[in-house]
Amino acid sequence: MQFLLAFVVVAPLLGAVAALLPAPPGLKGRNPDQAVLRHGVTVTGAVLLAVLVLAAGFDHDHPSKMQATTDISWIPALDVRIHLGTDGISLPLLVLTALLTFLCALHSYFKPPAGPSPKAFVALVLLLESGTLATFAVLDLLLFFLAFEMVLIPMYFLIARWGGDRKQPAAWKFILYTLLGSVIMLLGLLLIGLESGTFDMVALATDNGRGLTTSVQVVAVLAVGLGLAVKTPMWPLHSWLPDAHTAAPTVGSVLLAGVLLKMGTYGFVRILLPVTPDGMQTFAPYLAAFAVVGIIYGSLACLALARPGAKGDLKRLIAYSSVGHMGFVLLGIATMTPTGVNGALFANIAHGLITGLLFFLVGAVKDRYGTADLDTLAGATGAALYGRAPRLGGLLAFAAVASLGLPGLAGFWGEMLTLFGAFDPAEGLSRPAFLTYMSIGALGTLLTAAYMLIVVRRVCMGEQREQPHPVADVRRHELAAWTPLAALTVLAGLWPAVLLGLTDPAVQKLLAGGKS
Amino acid sequence: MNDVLDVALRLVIVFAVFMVVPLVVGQAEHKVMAHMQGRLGPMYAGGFHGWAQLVADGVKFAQKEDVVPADADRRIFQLAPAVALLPYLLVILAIPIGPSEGAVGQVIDAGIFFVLAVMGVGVLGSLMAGWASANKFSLLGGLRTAAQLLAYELPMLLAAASVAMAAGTVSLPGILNAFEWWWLPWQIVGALVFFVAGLAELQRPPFDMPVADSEIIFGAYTEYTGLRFALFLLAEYAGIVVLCGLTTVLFLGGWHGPFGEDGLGWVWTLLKTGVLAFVVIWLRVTYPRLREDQLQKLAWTTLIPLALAQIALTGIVKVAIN
Amino acid sequence: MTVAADSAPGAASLVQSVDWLAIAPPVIAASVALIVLVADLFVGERHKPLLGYGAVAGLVAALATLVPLRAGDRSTFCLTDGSQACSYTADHFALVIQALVLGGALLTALLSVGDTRKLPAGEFWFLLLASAAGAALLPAARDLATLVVALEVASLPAFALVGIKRGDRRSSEAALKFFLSSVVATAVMLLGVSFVYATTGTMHLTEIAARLDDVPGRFSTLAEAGVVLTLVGFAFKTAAAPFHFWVPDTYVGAPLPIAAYLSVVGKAVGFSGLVLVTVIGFPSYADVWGPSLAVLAALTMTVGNVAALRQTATRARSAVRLLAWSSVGQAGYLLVPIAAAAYSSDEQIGSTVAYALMYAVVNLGAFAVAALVARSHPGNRLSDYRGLYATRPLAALAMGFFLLCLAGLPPGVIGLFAKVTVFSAAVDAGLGWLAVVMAVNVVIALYYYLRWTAALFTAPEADTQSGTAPQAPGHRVPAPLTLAIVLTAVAGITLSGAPQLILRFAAVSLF
Amino acid sequence: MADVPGPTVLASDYFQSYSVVGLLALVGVLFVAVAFGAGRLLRPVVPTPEKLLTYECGVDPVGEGWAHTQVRYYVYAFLYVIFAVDSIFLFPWATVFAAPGYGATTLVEMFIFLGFLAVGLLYAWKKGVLEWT
Amino acid sequence: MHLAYPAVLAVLLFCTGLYGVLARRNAILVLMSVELMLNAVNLNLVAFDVWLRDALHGGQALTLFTIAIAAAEIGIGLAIVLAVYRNRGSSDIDSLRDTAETDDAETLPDEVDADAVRDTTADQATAPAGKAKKAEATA
Repeated sequence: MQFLLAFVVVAPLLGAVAALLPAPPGLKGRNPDQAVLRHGVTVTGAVLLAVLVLAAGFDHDHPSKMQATTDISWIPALDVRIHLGTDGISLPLLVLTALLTFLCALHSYFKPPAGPSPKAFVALVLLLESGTLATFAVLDLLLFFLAFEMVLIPMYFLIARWGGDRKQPAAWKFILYTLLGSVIMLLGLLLIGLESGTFDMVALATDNGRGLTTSVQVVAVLAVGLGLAVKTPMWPLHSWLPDAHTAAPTVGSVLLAGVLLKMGTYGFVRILLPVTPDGMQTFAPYLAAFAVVGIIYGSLACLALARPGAKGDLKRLIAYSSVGHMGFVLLGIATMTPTGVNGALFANIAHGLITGLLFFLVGAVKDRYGTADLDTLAGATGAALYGRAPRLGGLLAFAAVASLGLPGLAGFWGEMLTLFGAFDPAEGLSRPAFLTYMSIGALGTLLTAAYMLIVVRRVCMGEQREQPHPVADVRRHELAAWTPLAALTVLAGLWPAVLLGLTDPAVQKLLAGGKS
Repeated sequence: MNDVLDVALRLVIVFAVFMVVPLVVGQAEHKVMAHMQGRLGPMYAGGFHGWAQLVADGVKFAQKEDVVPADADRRIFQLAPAVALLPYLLVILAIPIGPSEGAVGQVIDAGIFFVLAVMGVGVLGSLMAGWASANKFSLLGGLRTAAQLLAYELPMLLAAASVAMAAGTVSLPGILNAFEWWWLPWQIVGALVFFVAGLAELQRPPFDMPVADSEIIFGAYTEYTGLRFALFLLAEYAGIVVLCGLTTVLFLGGWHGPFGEDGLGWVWTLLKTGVLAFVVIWLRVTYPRLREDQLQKLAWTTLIPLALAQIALTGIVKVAIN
Repeated sequence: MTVAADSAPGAASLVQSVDWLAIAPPVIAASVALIVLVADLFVGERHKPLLGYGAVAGLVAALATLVPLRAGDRSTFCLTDGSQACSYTADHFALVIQALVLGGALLTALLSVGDTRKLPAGEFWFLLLASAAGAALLPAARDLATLVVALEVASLPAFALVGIKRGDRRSSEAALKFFLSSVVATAVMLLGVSFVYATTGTMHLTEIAARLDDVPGRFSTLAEAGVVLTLVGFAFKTAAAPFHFWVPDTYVGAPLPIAAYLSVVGKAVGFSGLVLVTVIGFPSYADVWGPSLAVLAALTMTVGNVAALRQTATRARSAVRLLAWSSVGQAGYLLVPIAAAAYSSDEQIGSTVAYALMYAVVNLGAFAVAALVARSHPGNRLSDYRGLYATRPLAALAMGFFLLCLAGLPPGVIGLFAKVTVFSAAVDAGLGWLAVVMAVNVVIALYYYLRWTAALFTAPEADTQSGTAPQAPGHRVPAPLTLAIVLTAVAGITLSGAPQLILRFAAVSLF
Repeated sequence: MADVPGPTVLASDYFQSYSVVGLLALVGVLFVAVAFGAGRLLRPVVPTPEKLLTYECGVDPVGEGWAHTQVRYYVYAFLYVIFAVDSIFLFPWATVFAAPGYGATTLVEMFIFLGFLAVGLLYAWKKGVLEWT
Repeated sequence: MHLAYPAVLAVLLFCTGLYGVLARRNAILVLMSVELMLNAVNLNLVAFDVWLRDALHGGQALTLFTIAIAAAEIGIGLAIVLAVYRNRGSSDIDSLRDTAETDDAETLPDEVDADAVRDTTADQATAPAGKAKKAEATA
């Protein structure tokens, strides 16, 4: 088991290096590009397989226990240990990451990215995967930071080299924002580690903040939280996200929204909640406030973009919707109750699946129409996807309603539980405030529904006009890439216990200070 | 009160020596050269063999017009002779001529340092003169003087260091107190180096390239007339005295002699100094002038290695006998 | 000091016994320097390259002697009067810095081996080795006189090295600027030293530390002035703002390998001197130098990084200038743990050492690639690096790696963790504000490092505004240069995998 | 400070001998001043433009007096400064090296030092600096 | 003799030297000023050495080293000044602008007229540079 987890983290890294080397004689393929893209699929596939085996071998009876742990001393000087492990909180994220990356690799195999050298592309995607998986698997604060940073460079290059319009500024904005955040986070992590004498997350979680004075906790939460909030992204630190999404290639957008954003919220749950409960308590109301502002802001921004004549970019719109969705996740975390945190984790996964799917779809639309601009697409009456590419249109509509939180689909449970959590926040938090937040959040769901339906109406419906060239419907490889996401969305919507059963014990344990 | 008198007396004596002995050397040079060249030299001034010739010269110089060229750097031009002369006066203060406390102007504990350092200042006078004259020949001469000083200062220093090693002190009376007769053969190389280097520093023939009249008129002193010129000349002879005195003290045992050291030590000193001064004059008459490159080569490739060898020898012997 | 007093009482104890092994590293470097100098006189023009290899061998030998010393418990030239003060101590701090400077000199030598045809070979190698010998002596020096002498032995040849390109206007100009600012710094530092000596009556750092504790009241101002002036002198040498102005001009004018040498070894010299005087010599004045160094650090990193940010890519020599400014910025980071040591303990110094080691490896690597690029693009513009990946993929990857290490981002793990140790030193010492300033600076620095990295991988543009002919295929790269790049890259990657190799210095007291 | 010297007064005998030197220097300066003063009274002052002209063997001077001179002189100056300054290290050593407690080691140390000087000289020689061309 | 005399003299010397370093434009004069500063230090060291009655004579020993260092510095410094002079016919340190930071984007400084480079604004100049620029502007 432990080797499996280590393999999951290391394999993409080795794969990335291997991608840069010339292909061995047996694996040359039709041409070098094809060979390297196939290599990407192979490696991510193997990683996915390994993660699935890991999930299968996971002791579902004790999801709160760290499993598949590896604990090796790496840098004694800094007390950095290669401490890997997974529990109910991280396992779903690992699966999600491996799945999305595999799907991205598959997508790229059939539709090579527009831009230079697929070799570098594959290497970067693999590096990204390694960093993300490591973020979810490590149990050492500094290692967490390392993994957190590791995704920056590949993402930067994915945006800056394979992106669309205005890719350079967007890439810069992305990296400078997140880096500034993460450096400040590092200071917070160091403060925690130096004050408590260990960087081990398990030990720190067990300690539950007893070794840290309240003032240290407050400072640490402020610093660490800032870094995580930039990544999440929390309003008002979100402004890099729309640009990055708009500029990024499809694969980049999928991974960014589906996986990278989760690293921020995961950090909140994994580090701040258990390690610095007092500090978190202090900031929870503010966090929640920012979260609901984010929800409303994201929705309003989307509404503005969806309006006819606003020249709204679909990718941008989905990016803003992510701000709203992540607002729910943050609200859930801010409640500091098992219900809320479970909801947050659920919403996390759901958002990964649905937004991933949405970006794939929008990417496909953009490929077919050459633009993702809503006005251009829809024209006066609408893009009429239902008519011209019914399966594509159908999937888009499905993803949109999943995103707006239709009961029975994945998006529903997360928002539901979050609002429940806000209805009855943890002891010590102001209930009236959270009730207010809850009602605002509920209003947010309505707004979400509004803009999503507008989008569906404008893109999928409308009058079918003659076009110079026909629009292809969903292709086989696209279907292969999207089906798992759609299926999982339905599964999680219909059978939330699959996830909640994993997360709940772990969350209970976290909030209880390591005692379960 | 006694101290003040004592000091005043010493100063007066030193000053007197400084005024008289160089004149004696100069007069001796006139006569010795003349006889060596088969002529008589000055015969009239003062009567007996022209003994007052240099005094007469002095009077003549004092009456001459003092010309400062229009282009010259006035202040420096006028100061240069004094700068060239005064260091020798100060050196004489430190040279012991007898064994007792009273036979030296002033005991200075870092004597070798003091004399070598102060003697080095003298060249500044030549350099100032060469620079301030605004004359090509003067400048060239001044620079040659400087180059010569630079080249020969090092062997001089090294040779002096050898004596300091042998005696284990840098004080001049201290060195003399430690002197043994066998130092003579032991330090002979150093003595030669010191003496030759000293000659070169004084720009005495055969090392008088910087003031070679056939090449650059009179080098740095070309533009000088009258009293200032006389001071330069005086400086040259004072230099001879100082050099001979120092060589005597450092290498020839100063007031040590086969007999009568206690009472007549000063005689020995003066005698040795006199002999050396004679050698200086003798060399002027016998040797042809060295070319500028030969000058430099002699210093760097002969004297310095010799001096280094002498130091090695001194060190080894000294450690061996301990 | 070996110059003993003539008033000292007799007895056989007067001669200090010399532990030759302990002083071997600087002595070997100096001896080889001398040998090279003499050999240069007798070696024919055809065999001049041998001198370079001789120098390399000498540096390797000097490095090798560090191995038997690794216990770090030797000292020599000790006072014979019963006090424990020694002038030369080969403790861990000294050994690590010696390894750094000798290694740095070795890499510089490798960079120059193929390049000295235009330079006077004998002089070049002599000066390099002599400077390295001084640099190796300095970290082991434990009295002010030795410190000053070592500092000068390291600096003086460096002036000549900067100006060694005959007939090159920039080279001599750079040398003059470097020289003037440096000698003024020396004079100021010496004045400080004389004041410190006046108030303590000793030159030995440990004795100074003991005696500064109870300086009589009427001398305390003098002692403070001495401490401050000494630090000002070292601040010049370390190029801390506001004493940094000579750095970019000097680096730009100097031959490229020498710029690399200055940025690594020169810095190491300044910093080890600073560490020695502050931590060993003036611990009782920590309340004076602690805050001032903290402010200097903040100022230095900000000035360096902001100026580096302002470099335009198409300017002539902008690449070297950027590296120069970035080295000023990095100097700011290096100062942080020293300032932190004032607030907590000596162990913080380890962070500076670890960071300096990382910086040395990575920065030399970057300069090595710069030297490689300069072979075909003498203008040394940042824009020359556009599309390097297309022509020299491995060099581009190495450069990218070095730059990311400097920026402190994965995959430059070692750069990241070196920064982490510096941060942790600051946080540990309660210098939160400094840590935040540094954090902001890290982000600023990231921008220009990453911009450069990004340029490496973008497609080359068709224009050649410099007018230089496009690079001929099969342009031969001299083996030593390749070796230098490979060595630094391998070192960097190894350290990234096992940062403990250098970070262990951060956790222990080196003295 | 282990032992603070009481009054801030420097060793006085150390300066006494030099004060005599200073006095003598004063005497010398007086002498020169008097000589020049007396000379002014004795000598004639009849300047003419021709007389004040720079002397170049009777021909009217050509160009400027301060001509550029060779770098060679500078090289010598350089050599001198280096060697002379280095050789002052000899003197403190010379006074003690034979004292009991020092002996051969000290001698060897100084030979090493002299070896450096010799190498420097050798270098200058081989480089042709000492050839006056 | 009172310690104050040499100490004050040394400080005066040092300040004179410092002033020279900051105010002089000729490199040779700057060099000489540096020498003044070093010798002020020497004076200090020797005076303190005597006053402290240091048995080890640390001050005197350091003085010897300082003298040697000063000599070496002067040697190298003159060589560098000479090289500068030979390369550009002037030893005015304010006119050393070849390596300075200019905003001049496209040209190599040695390809254009030196004055053109000099006129461009340069923020990283050494202190007296501003004065030089003014002088040139008025000239």
